[in-house]
Amino acid sequence: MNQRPAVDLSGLPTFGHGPRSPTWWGTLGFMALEGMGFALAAGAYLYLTTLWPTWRLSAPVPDHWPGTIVTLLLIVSLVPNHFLARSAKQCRMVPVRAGMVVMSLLGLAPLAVRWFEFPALNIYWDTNAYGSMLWVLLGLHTTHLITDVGDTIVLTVLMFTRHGCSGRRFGDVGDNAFYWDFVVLTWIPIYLLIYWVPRLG
Amino acid sequence: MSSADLASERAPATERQASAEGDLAPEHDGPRDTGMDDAMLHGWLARTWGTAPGIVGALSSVDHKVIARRYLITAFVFLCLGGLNAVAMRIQLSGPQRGLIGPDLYNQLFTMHGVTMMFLFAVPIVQATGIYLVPLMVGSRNIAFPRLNAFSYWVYLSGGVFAWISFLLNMAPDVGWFAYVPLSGPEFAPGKRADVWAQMITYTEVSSLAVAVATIVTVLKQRAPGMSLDKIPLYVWALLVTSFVVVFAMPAVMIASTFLILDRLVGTHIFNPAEGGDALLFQHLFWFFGHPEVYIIFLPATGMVSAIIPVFARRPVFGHLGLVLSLIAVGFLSFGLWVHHMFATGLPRLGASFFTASSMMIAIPNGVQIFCWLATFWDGRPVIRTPLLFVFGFFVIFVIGGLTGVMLASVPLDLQVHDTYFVVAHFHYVLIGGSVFPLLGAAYFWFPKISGRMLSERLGRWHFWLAFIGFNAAFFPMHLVGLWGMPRRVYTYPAELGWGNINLFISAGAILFFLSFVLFAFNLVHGALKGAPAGDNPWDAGTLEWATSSPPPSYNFARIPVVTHVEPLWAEREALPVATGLRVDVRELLISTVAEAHPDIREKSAAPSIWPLLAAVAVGGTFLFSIFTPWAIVWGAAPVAITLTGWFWPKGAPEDEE
Amino acid sequence: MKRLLPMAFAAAGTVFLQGCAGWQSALDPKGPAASELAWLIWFFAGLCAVVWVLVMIALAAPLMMRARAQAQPLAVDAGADDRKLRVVMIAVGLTTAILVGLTLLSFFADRTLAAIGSDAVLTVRVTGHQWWWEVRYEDATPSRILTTANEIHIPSGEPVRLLLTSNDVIHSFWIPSLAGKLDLIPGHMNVLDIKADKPGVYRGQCAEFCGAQHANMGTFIIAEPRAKFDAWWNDQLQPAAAPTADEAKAGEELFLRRPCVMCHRIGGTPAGGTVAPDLTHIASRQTLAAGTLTMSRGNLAAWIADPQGIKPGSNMPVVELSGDELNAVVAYLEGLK
Amino acid sequence: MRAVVATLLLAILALAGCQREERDTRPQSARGSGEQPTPVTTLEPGGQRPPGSDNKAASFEANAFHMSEGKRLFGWFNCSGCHANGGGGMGPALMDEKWIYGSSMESIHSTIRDGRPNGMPRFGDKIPDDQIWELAAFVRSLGGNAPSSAAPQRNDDMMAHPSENRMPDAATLGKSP
Repeated sequence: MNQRPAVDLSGLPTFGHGPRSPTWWGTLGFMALEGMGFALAAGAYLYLTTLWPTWRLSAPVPDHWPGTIVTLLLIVSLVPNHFLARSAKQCRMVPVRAGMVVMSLLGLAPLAVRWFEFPALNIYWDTNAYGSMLWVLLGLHTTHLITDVGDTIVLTVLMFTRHGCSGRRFGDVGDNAFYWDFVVLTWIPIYLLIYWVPRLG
Repeated sequence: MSSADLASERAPATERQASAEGDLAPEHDGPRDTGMDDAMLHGWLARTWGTAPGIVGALSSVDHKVIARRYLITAFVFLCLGGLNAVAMRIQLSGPQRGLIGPDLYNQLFTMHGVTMMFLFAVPIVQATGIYLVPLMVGSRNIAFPRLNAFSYWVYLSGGVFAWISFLLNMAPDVGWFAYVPLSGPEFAPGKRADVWAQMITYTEVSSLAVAVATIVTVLKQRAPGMSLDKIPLYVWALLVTSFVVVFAMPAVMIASTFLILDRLVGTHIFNPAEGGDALLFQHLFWFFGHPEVYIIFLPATGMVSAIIPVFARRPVFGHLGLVLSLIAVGFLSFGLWVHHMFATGLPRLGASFFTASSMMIAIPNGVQIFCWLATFWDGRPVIRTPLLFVFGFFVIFVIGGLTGVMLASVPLDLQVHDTYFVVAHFHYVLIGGSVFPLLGAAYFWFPKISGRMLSERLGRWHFWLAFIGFNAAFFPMHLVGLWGMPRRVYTYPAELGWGNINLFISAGAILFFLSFVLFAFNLVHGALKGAPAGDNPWDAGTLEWATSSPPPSYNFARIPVVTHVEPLWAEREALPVATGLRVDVRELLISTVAEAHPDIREKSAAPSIWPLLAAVAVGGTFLFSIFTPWAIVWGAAPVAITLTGWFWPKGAPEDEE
Repeated sequence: MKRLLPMAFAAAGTVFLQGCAGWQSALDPKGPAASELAWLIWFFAGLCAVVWVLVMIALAAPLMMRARAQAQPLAVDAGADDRKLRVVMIAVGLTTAILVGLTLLSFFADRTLAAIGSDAVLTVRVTGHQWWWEVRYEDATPSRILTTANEIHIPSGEPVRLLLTSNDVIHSFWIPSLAGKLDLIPGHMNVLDIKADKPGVYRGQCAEFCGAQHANMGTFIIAEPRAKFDAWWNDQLQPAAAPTADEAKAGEELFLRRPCVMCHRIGGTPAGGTVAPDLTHIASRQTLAAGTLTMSRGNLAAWIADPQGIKPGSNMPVVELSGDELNAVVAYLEGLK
Repeated sequence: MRAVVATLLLAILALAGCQREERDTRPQSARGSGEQPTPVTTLEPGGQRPPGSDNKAASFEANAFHMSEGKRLFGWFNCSGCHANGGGGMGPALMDEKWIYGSSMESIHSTIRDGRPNGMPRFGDKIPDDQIWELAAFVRSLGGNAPSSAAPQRNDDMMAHPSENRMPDAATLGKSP
């Protein structure tokens, strides 16, 4: 059918940061559904705790130190992550490259400590339901940790190539930082469920 | 709305300054569509957006219409397979003590019927319709995250093929589509049958979650200029709400199936009451997904009804706002009534009564929808064409299903009919009446847009009456036989209970209903080959998908339309206002603001790529082997990581670079 | 073609009558709970039918109109829409009222049902197995505790409390003509109170899919006058009658020497298996294999000779017996009244 | 591409699938039903019986359904009374790598059917032949001699030992003689 020009878009920019960019919304969407997964797993855990007079079912208490160290590392990592997000928004290449390297390392560090968390649970997944849930929760978060660290490393390499200096990339860096906040945030309740709820019963 | 406030001034300003101070590659530029004549514009856009020829080109396509067509065809094939399952079961049940099919096969049959219809037909086909129509209806050039969209199809396909190959190998799940533990658990389900169920779920949920996210972002960020929230077509609203329900419901079943496979494969005790687990936990998780699932299937259908009625009632739908609000209300409430599937498990009385109330409550927004549609008709005699016939069928059947649903919501009453053929009748009235009939109407309504040809009206009417009569003959008597005490999921029944004649009658109806789909398939083929040319807008409908040619070009719209009314084509009969200024040499589409749909960004849409297919193969293989050993996850991580990196790594196409 | 529809309902109607008389029908109540529920079903169904007819009238009305829908779709008469809005508002209001009413109705019905078993005189523990029902009559004096299978005798006119659990998968206990169903869940204990107004035999079957033989997991409630019931209990407490005829003697000897003894119990003999139905008084039951076959010499023989043909996948194995051996075993079991 | 993947998938599943998933509950007297005369002495060199029932053994030893049936019967017939969940007690342990009479289906079958010296009773009359084969298949899986994709999984009760499908594979550990 006939058309009449009504709006001119030629002046619009070719990329945007944060809520202006679809990728940010996509990341949010995946956070929503993964967060739902975390919530349901935690819900299942709490459901089982209510069924038994003494949760932990006569298993030894988990050793919380490795977990606590991971928690601290993650919280610390939020600071450089924030700066990284800001310099990405301003499309500054040097601080972004530096920040990405730092974040890759700060991602690997908790992952290394995470290795010692599993034995520190003091129970195996096949001993009883309590052990199963601990391993499930820890495993669930570990997969997120691994995927995001992998993503960060790939992106870091990318930022050092010629593909780096484009608005899209800076947008990706911003979204990656955004997702890292999510990974840290989801860990806090899981940390409490794994290491401190068993100490109540 | 004037064009002045549409061209937003502020956004670019800040952005230019940002990019000025940042270390950015110099802005590339290319030819724009401004002032370009139509032929030249078509040449450019076709070259830019087209799907490359050849098998690799086809496999790399990221065109939402191409992907959607594949989805639709695949889902229709699965519908026929699931239907054949049903026919086989009905033949076995057509008389007491029939020996045609033994329990082992029968249990696989009804499980595959449920699994196929729910996970391989119903959800994929409503999402596929959305993949095709939503970008057109919001006036965009492609769906958001087109590669994710392609990936979702390949994962869905591999999941379905996986399930059906297992069926051919006599290792299909035989524990029901709900796969309750302990029956599906490690002790009572030897072999890999239950694992096939669990992993098939994971495949299909991954794909529908991906589609849901893509749909949400398309609706929120890629709407044509001026399509503010109050001007979004109801069908798009329905898909938006559905996608949100998917995002929050599907994880529940993924968690459930993962717990199950962990129990079976590595010996966790999540569902083992002897070691601190609990069997009911599975039911809670499953139905927390399972009930919203019904609305995931039903809400898009209401969107189709809302799209078809105005066209044949020749007026905008009555109570647009009310319909939107009730869509949202249904979306929310659907999470509050999963327990009414578990009344017979002996839950505390008070809790059960609460879920009675909430289950009753959801009938109110659904009632609002029904009343608004009815009111839309009251201006005059509507134009009766096949799509509208199916909508009428929807009213007749779905209202019965909804009312029997009210019966099931009552705890005591449910205890008599739960897990009987009454329930079978109820949810077939809801799902077939509430979803399949609108889908068939939608098929007749949008087939001209998709294929460029009309479906035969005469065959259409025959199809409708055959389906309508067959359906009611097959499913209405089930209410009765259920009340006479016939439970679900039985492969046979004793003669002395006197269920023989009525079951014979039901089977006859079921076969009639199946034949109606054979007729439909013929009509589709016939229409695609010999149908009368449709033209752009055969029904004189009002929404944007009818503004472009049938079938739409790869780039959907030569120029992005500007929306001034909820039924833009009715409001702008002489000339459609359009936006200009997009580049034509790269895949550039318009990103607009969430609420007001102000033009905001000219963003590049991803170019075709084979990597989504490779990633799907890697992911699918990982899922497949993870039913044999947990280590598959570890081995599989490598190919998955490689393919995903290949997917995201820029290959020098301007879409990646600029 | 449209003529088919009336036919459908006619046909449905004819079988309907036959259905109502069925001995496993929710519409043929034989106890207070089921009567309450049958009334509830009819009430809901009637109300729903009325609502449905109203909606259909509202749907059909525009089809009868003479005025065609206008060609210019945006020329909508605002005044008419205001009137419609009022109608829709009223309809929504009515819907809400009806739903609130129904909610309260079902809530109070629930209370009535709960009250039935308040003064239960007898407690029976029903344990679900794949694919049969273990029935244990609880009693203060251990010697009077009675274990049987698949058929539950109760005194008519008196409320009985059933304790439901399972030791394999989830089953569901359902006697439509007496009460609604309730699940038997491993690790959980559910309580179902039933009461039969008149003496009679009421059939039910498992209502939760439980595997290969879910279809053949029947059970019976046999309501008898108090005296008859007590007599039955006392009989059941007796050990099995020792066989007299030679064939039966041979049968007993075979039973104890061959696989039967591995799973089944027969009171008063060394046979003490507890993983399969107790056969001490099997001949006094009305059916075999959880309501699959009526009790008769022929069916006993058929069941022992080819259990996997009659209930494929059930846990009763095929035991290779010669014809004479089979007859002997059947003769012995027949004597276990 | 897709076709290749599909066929590949089909091939893999076909190999693993069919035999593992078969579920026939009727006795298969057609195939050599292991009807051998009861030996004069229950002592046997190496515990190897003359073949003849191997195709029957084959149809049981890698079949998931039969093995889980065997597991059920192992409990029902109270084998644990002496073999305590395979851990051993009055009778020898079944989970270790020591097989007094060999780990073949045939020898385990004949052990159950005919009994062995020092206390293993003969169940030939008391257990139908097919169920003896099922028990034999399960007992092998206790020692990790069954494919883990078919071996029984954990039961819904107190965990005595890791389930049979998670036993270290005997072949790799050189368990079987």
